[in-house]
Amino acid sequence: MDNRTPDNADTYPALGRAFLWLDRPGGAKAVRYTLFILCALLIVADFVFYKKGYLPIEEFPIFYALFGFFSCAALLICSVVMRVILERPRDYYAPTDGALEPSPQEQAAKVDHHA
Amino acid sequence: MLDALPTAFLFFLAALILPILPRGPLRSLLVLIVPVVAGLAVYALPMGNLVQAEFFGFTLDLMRVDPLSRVFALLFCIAAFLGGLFAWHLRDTVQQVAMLLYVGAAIGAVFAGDLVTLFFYWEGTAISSVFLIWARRSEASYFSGMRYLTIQIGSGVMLLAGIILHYSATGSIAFDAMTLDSPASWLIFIAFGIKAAFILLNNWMIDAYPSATVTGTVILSAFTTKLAIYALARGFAGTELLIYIGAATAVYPLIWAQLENDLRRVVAYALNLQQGFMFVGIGIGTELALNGAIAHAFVGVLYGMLLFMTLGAVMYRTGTSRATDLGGIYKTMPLTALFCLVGAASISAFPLFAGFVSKSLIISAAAKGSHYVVWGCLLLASAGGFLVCGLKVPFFAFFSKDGSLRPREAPGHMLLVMGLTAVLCVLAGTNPTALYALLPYDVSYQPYSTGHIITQLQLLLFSALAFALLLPTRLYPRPNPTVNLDFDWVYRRLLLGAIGLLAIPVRGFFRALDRFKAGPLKALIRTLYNTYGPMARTSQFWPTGAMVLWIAILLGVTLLVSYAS
Amino acid sequence: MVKEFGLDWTFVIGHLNYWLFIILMMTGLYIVVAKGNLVKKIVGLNIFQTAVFMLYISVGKVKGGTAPIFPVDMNIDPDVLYSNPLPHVLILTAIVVGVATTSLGLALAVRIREEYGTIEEDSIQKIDRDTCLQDANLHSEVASEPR
Amino acid sequence: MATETVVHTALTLTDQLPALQIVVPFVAAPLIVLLGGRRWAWPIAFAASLASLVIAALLLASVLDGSIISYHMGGWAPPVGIEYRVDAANAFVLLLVSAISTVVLPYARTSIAREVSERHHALFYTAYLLCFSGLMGVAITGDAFNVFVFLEISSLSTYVLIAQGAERDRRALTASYDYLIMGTIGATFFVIGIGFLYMATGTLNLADLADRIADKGDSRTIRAAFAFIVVGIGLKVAMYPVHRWLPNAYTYAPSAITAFLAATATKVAVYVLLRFVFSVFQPAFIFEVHTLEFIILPFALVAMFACSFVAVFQSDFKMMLAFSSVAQIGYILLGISFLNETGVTAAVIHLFNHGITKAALFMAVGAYVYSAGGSFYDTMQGLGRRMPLTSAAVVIAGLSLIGVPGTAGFISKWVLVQGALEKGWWPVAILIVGSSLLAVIYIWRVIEVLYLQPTPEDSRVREVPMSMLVPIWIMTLACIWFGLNTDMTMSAAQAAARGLLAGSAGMMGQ
Repeated sequence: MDNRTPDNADTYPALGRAFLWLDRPGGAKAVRYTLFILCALLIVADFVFYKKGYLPIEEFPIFYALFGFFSCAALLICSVVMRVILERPRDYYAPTDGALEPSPQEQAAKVDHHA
Repeated sequence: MLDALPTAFLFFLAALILPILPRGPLRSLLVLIVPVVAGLAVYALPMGNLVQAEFFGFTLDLMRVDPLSRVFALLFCIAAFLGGLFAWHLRDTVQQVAMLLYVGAAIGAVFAGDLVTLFFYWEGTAISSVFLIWARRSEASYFSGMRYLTIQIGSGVMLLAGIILHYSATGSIAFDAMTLDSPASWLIFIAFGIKAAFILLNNWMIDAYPSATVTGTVILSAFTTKLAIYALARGFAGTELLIYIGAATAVYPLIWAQLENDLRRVVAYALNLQQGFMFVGIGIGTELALNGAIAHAFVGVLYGMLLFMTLGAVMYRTGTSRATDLGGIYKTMPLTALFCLVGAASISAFPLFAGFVSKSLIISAAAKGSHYVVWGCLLLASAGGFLVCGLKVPFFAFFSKDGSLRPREAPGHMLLVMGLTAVLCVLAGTNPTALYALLPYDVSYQPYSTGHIITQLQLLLFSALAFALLLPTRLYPRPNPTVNLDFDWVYRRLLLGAIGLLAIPVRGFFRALDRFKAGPLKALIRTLYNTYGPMARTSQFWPTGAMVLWIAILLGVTLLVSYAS
Repeated sequence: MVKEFGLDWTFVIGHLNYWLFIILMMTGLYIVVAKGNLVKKIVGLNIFQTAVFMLYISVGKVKGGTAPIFPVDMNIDPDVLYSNPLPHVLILTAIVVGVATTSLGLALAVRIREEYGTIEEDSIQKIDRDTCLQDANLHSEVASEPR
Repeated sequence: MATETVVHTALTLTDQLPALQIVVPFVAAPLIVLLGGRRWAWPIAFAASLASLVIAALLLASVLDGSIISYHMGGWAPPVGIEYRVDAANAFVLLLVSAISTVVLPYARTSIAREVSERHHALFYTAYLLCFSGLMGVAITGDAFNVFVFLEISSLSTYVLIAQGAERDRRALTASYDYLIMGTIGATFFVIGIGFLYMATGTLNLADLADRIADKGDSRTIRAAFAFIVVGIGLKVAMYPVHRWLPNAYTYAPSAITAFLAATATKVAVYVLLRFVFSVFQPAFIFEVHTLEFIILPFALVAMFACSFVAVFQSDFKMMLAFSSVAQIGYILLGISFLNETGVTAAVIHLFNHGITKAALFMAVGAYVYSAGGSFYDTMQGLGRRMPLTSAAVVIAGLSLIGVPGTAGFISKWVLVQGALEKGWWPVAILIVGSSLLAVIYIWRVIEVLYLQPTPEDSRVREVPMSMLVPIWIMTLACIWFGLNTDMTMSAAQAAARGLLAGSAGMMGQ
């Protein structure tokens, strides 16, 4: 199908082209720095604004930020470890399992997905 | 006018009419119009038990309309409309009919005032929805559908057993609040739990959703689990056990969702996690919490459908939803990518998006009840959920590395319905009073306090920070094209292995049977064929003389018998 | 009367008509069973039926009775004994049925002759068997051999 | 008749209904020949059949409460005159026969147009009407000799109708000829039996006969009469060892005729058997009990299995159904041989249910013959997709033949098994279930052929016209209807069984 149209940026929809800066070198970096700045602002905000909680622990300064960061980091690391135990080849359950359907690269413009 | 007709029958009627209509837009239009009519009808319904039927001496309440059932029925009508619009391109009678029957059964179950009616519709949703999986017409989807059907029917059988016990104990089939004090209510609880995807009973969801067709997944995600939420809210509100089940359900899928490669499965895990929130809400059972659970179910349908729609559109264009195969397609599918981001923001409960206003209700209720551990679990699930669904799905589907895929933008009707759903998500998020007005209880709750917004943003953005920092390192589990063991390993492998052991004597029996088939049985059949086959004496023409002789003999014997006696 | 050879001769002689009909009946039946010719079978059938007709009529006979015809003036002498007329009436109907059967049977024999070219049952059976065999080989999954 | 309770006052048309029942089709038959037109043949036949159906329904409605209508033909009082007696048992049969005929006729019009050449049509429908009125006459008459006459009228026209199949297959002629020889011998045996009865009792009126036999009791003549009548009618019923005429006759007759005959002719014969075994002779006679137990019962069991096996191995759908008919008649005879009310109820109800089931199936066969040109399994391959409506009907009626719950066939088998258990004959009950399994096999073969085998690429088979589909589906829906709603059939069958088992008392009226 359309998987193999020549990679010409002019053929992209307007909205797609508006996002293209993401792909340019430094695009990702820009996103990341924006994130850092936002995080910093939030820490500042935490001390500026009054917040009301139901539980005492919520009173702890930047509790939510810490919780978010560390729990997610722990989660990701945990996943990496767990993968060692859980991972199996993709034909583990059945040779024709859903995970085995050919990828678009493999089937190379052979199927009409409009069916 | 429509008071006398159970709303579900509108859908069944449409399912009957649909095959008669010519293939094409007319059918799609029917699928689209029925939910609108039904929705308007439901909105106008007065409260009370509207329709009753006699069945084997039971009085069945087909239409119990109260605030709780009405909000779910409305939700299902909206979901059916969105799903129908998404499936506009569909030219598959099986899927369209199954869709109508499925929605009808779900709405019927919601309005069921007694357990018997509930059971019928309960099984109806199972049987009709499996066709949405089978309609993909691949071997994998066939087996997946079989597993789905087995589990769903199993839920139905447990429900039936529970109903029978309940009836024999109490003499009533009314479907009202129950307590977990008898085997009957336990059975019913577990039956609900299977459909609601309790922890360890959840694998059918992960297995079945991604196995369905592009449109089937969207439809499936909206009804079965939410129907179970309704049933739990009706029957087991305030059951403390549900709080802990909910907390566990919310945390359990996080790791598997991280590891999963198929993005539709990731979304399924994320939706499963959201179910946990609802269980907690129902388990706490205060009006605030129940409202929260119902509101969360409501918006859960919206963003669940939105996410599956965007991934469905991707799949429709590229044929895959696997993280390893996708990436970089935001360039040619920017609108879809945008809608996916809206969905992701909604499920992650970003302020201004749908999930925020409902999730806050539940977390606040948990905190209010001083359930420390539960509250922590929910917080963890919020953060982790954002990590998987809010970041992983859009990132790996649309951004990440730039592959060679350059699919066209999604078809017009898909864009339209995704846009519509996205707008609904944002509307619900920005205008919570309208959402709260639909809920059964009057609760004054203001999600948009400065403190709340800041804490929530902190939680989410620092999660994002962790993601951003770990992504380039080896500490981030990048998707691999592999299978990860989950609890379903128990019944797909362990149980099969155990059955295999049991099978040895059975196999011996069948081998003996085979030998018998090859030897004596074959000889028997040959003898039978020679005696009774088309060329045999019994089935050939007989000479008239022989026949007459038989008459004479029969006469002789008859005379003999009657004289001798 | 006499009892010789262990037989009650009064009974035997008294039922002489029955014995004759039974013999006739058996003859007819034997022809149907033994003859291969379709027309002869019908003749046999006729003999068989006729025997039954005669059985009926003889049943109606009253010893010493006369023909059951009333005088024209219907002046019935109570001393005159009449035979039972009902069996005659019945047999009249039965004869009609018998004629119809015979004619239909013969018509069928003519049609069979046209189609098969023979009215001998053996040949017809053989032809039918061959047709059956052809059918079986053509339409059945189990190939049949002539047995 | 000693105590005639019903006075013959035929003043209104309603009182003449029993006569009209026979007269209407009987007059219509020669009318077709007289008018001579092919165009009028079918409408006249259909109108006559429809009128009969209406009359039969009215009659059944008026006797369902257990009363008896006695009609004196020509005003001659029985026992000298011929009497028409209508009670629950034969009104039920009358309704069955006329209903089947009325449904089959529209079907016959299309089907016969293709199977019989047009110049024969007028005479064809004449023969059909004669056969129909003969069957109705057998059921309605209360005079033993009249039974014989009507039996021969229907038989003679049946031979003609079967021979019409010769245009498709010349074996129809030999089948018809064989049936003629067999049928005539059977009828003659029957007539001998009646003769013996007349000798013993001096009457021919069935009710009167019953009375006098009850008075006189056992005698050698009566025993001989019983044996001759059972064998003679047994032949018409297609009782096992003398069933050979049936498969060929059914297979080679035109489709519509097969459907009609299978549903009615043997059923009427069963009715006559019931009438004689239970009403005329005393069910208490020991020779009768022994005959039923030692002859009818074992042969019925043999029929159930032997003929089912033949059906399993057939490669022709029509022939398969014909053999299955013999097997099913085994069930009916089995019910009779139980000699209890449940058994007779089962026989009567199976008579009805099997009638509608087989009518549906044979009409469906005719549809395949019409569209695909044959009823061999290989010509029907994969036609489930080409002829979905016909094939769906085959599946449903097939399920009814097997006796799957929810279909008519289940009801009768259920009652039959109950009858067997009531007698304490549980091995018989097991055999009934066992032979149903054989039915599963032969019906499954058809379903497999229709649905699981590929349709040939070059197949141009299309669904048959509505005029054939509607009758097929009426019968098919009847199979389901009478499987779900058993009030009408059960009550009628029970009333009939009660009337029959009451022996001569049952013939007297209340």
